[in-house]
Amino acid sequence: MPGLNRNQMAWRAAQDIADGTVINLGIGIPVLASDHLPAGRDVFFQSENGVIGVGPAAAPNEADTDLVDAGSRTITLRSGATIIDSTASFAMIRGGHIDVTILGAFEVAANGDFANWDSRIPDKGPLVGGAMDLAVGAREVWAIMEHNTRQGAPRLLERCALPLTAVRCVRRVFTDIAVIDVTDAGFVVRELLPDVSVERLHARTGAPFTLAQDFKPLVVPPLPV
Amino acid sequence: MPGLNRNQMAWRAAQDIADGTVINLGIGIPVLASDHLPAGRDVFFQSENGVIGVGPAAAPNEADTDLVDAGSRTITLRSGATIIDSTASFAMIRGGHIDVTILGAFEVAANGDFANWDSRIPDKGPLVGGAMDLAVGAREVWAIMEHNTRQGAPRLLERCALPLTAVRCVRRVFTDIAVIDVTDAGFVVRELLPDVSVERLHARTGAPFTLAQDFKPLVVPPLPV
Amino acid sequence: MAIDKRVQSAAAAMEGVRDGAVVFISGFGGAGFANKLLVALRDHGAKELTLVVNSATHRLSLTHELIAAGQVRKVIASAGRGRDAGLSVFEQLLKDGKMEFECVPQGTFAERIRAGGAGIPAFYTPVAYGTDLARGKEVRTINGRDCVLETAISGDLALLRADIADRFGNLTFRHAQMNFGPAMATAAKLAVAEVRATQDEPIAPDRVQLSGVFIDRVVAVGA
Amino acid sequence: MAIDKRVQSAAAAMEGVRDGAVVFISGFGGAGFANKLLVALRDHGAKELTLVVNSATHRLSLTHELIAAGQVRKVIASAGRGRDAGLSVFEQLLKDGKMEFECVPQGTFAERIRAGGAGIPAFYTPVAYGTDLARGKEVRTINGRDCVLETAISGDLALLRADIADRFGNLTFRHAQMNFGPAMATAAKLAVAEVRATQDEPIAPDRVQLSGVFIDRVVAVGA
Repeated sequence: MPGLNRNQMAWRAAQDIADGTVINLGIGIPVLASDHLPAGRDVFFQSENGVIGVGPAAAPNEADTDLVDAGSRTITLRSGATIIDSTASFAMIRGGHIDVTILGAFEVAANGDFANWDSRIPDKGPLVGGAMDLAVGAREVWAIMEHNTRQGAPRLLERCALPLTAVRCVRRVFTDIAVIDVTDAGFVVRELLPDVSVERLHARTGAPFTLAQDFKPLVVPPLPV
Repeated sequence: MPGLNRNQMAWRAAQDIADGTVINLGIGIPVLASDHLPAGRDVFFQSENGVIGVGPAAAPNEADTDLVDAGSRTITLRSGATIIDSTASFAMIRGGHIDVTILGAFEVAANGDFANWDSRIPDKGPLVGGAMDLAVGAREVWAIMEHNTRQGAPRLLERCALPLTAVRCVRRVFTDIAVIDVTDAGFVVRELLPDVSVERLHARTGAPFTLAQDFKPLVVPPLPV
Repeated sequence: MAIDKRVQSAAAAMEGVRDGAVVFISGFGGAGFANKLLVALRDHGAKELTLVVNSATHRLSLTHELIAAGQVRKVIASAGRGRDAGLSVFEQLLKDGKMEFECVPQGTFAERIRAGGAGIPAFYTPVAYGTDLARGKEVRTINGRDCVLETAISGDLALLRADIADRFGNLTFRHAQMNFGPAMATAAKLAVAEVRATQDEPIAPDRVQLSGVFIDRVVAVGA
Repeated sequence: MAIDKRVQSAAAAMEGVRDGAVVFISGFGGAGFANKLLVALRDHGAKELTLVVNSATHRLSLTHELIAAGQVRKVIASAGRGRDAGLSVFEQLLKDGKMEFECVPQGTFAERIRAGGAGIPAFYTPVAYGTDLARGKEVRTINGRDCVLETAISGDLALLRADIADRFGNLTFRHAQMNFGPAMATAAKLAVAEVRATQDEPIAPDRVQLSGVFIDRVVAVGA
């Protein structure tokens, strides 16, 4: 029973991006969301390195290592873009000027606690980057992650086991099988893959959840992996 | 026995401005110092409103209210000038990037305490402007003031009577009769008008002072008032 | 829908401004006063305003019209002194106890506004330590430096003046127009810029001096 | 004497750098790495350095050459993880206890450097509250927001990359070259920029992106 692939998860998250917003996309699956934005939505993608208005990736023959995003991707700029320095960029992030950030995640707790920076790889050096700043500063934090680890353990938990990125910050989670809001009353499942039963979802989720009043099937188009 | 006039005090202060420095001149007498800089000294005048490289005052027919200094004077820009915003300007000031500020003063104490913002005019609104920021932030603070009040009271004191602008910050004082350093050992008179005796200076000064090892007469050219 | 932050008039730019608003007003020394917006705010009539403005009384700013119209409850500024020997309306209100005033060193003023827009709730600064303006404030010695704790200023509305705005709200400034404008825009829920001219085509990326992300409405008012 | 901050070579730009220096290194994601200056600093040979750099290990930066040469005692960064599954030299030194490392959230990293250059000894930020990176730090609730106290970072040397420098040290940057450079220049006693080209004539006032007031030496190194 395969769940959504990476592009499908990114597509689903992209559908919730409102017109006119300023968004920061984390590396990995989140950054793919920019490819799946519904037509007619005019948004600005901000990147931590100071690019306000990231456009599509640069064509290989136009790639310029001076024009990159925070993930070191060579990019283009959209119409109306500008570039600021890192201090100003993080002032923008921490100051609440980013409407939404979509970040990859390891774990999300029912109270919104968020773990996405330290998976405790033995001996490898630490890497926090801008994750904590985004998780604290953006008006809304959305997480994208597989619903379960490769070993089958749940990533949606009563309490995070991995080191936290920030406390009580996640508002919505897009997994490969469900869309889940994090509310004052805990997890609320908004959408679920049609071939996953609610019982199965309970078995795969590490904390209680309720179904949203407008609970509905999670439907995405076929997309390349 | 007249002392130096305003331009002569400004001239004397200007002689001590080292080549290559970044300077902020307060309103009143200090700003006149830019007219009396010795030939061959290449310096940048910074103004609190963000102008880095204030040039001569604008000709009346070229005056532009968008191009002003912190004293609302319409100015020109020198070669190599730029303009930054107020936050960056005061970051520059507070961060120790201004080599010298020359400020008008009401009182200076023997420990360097400085009073230049509140002369207790009844009912008039307070006005602090950038004085406190400059007094704390500049690497050196020089004060220019008449040696005595109109009533003859000393302005160089054991302790300031007027509200302080900053504690222990003044390094040098240019008055209409003397040039005085403020040191860990108190006031040290470096130069004195030839027709003012040391005894007379004691009588006109509100704190003890010593004479510098290289004590010499204060000599300035004739200048228009 | 294509982003377009241009509005048709200064009056339209004041839509939704409420009584009790904390209003940032940019401008310094004659440059960057948003006088068209100030007149619009006066005509809009919002009352009980707190103004955050470098000078309560600069002769080239129309801030005093809001004060004279009785719309202002409090002013936070580095300068509140009128030019004349007599008392300005502001000073008279202050004397009569009908106006609150918070006097802030200009650099601390700018930094507190930046902090408001940058998500820094408070910071320590050596400025004002040992002076009357630090009275009642927490002090602390950090690395041998005596400091005062200062808190961020956030607000509801920012009024600034710039030169050109594109439809994204990106701004360029003429000469010294910037001053407090960029910081104020970041610290306000609603940031409005009056500009000499607006344009449909975007300002070149390396010419933008304030990102439109911080600007909600722009209005062309001419030179 | 006319101000002229141009020096003839990257080696000359390192004159006076001492063992034990705290060295800021700009650059992020491939843009703005001062790799010519990094090589010059390696050849200069100063030891026991503390590096303040966003990433200890970015593949497009030559920071790792200083580390491999044994010149580095400590790194302050937001990233210290090598790309490969195996351990980088930096990670191996860290594992062996031969390298100190301070991991800082990237925005806090930038803000602490700005604070160092802006005369703000410390500030409160909500970032990292409740996480391992706040361990041992003072916490405080300000206006209902849980915060951590962070202190300024100041240093001895800043190495940055820009596009054009004039003789006053004014700089322009290409695209995303700026990143940490401007803040680092303000926080260092000696700020050096390598640039594509220098010019005698001043950069136009409204094109300058970092004032030469913050820059001590510039060296043209080509594209």
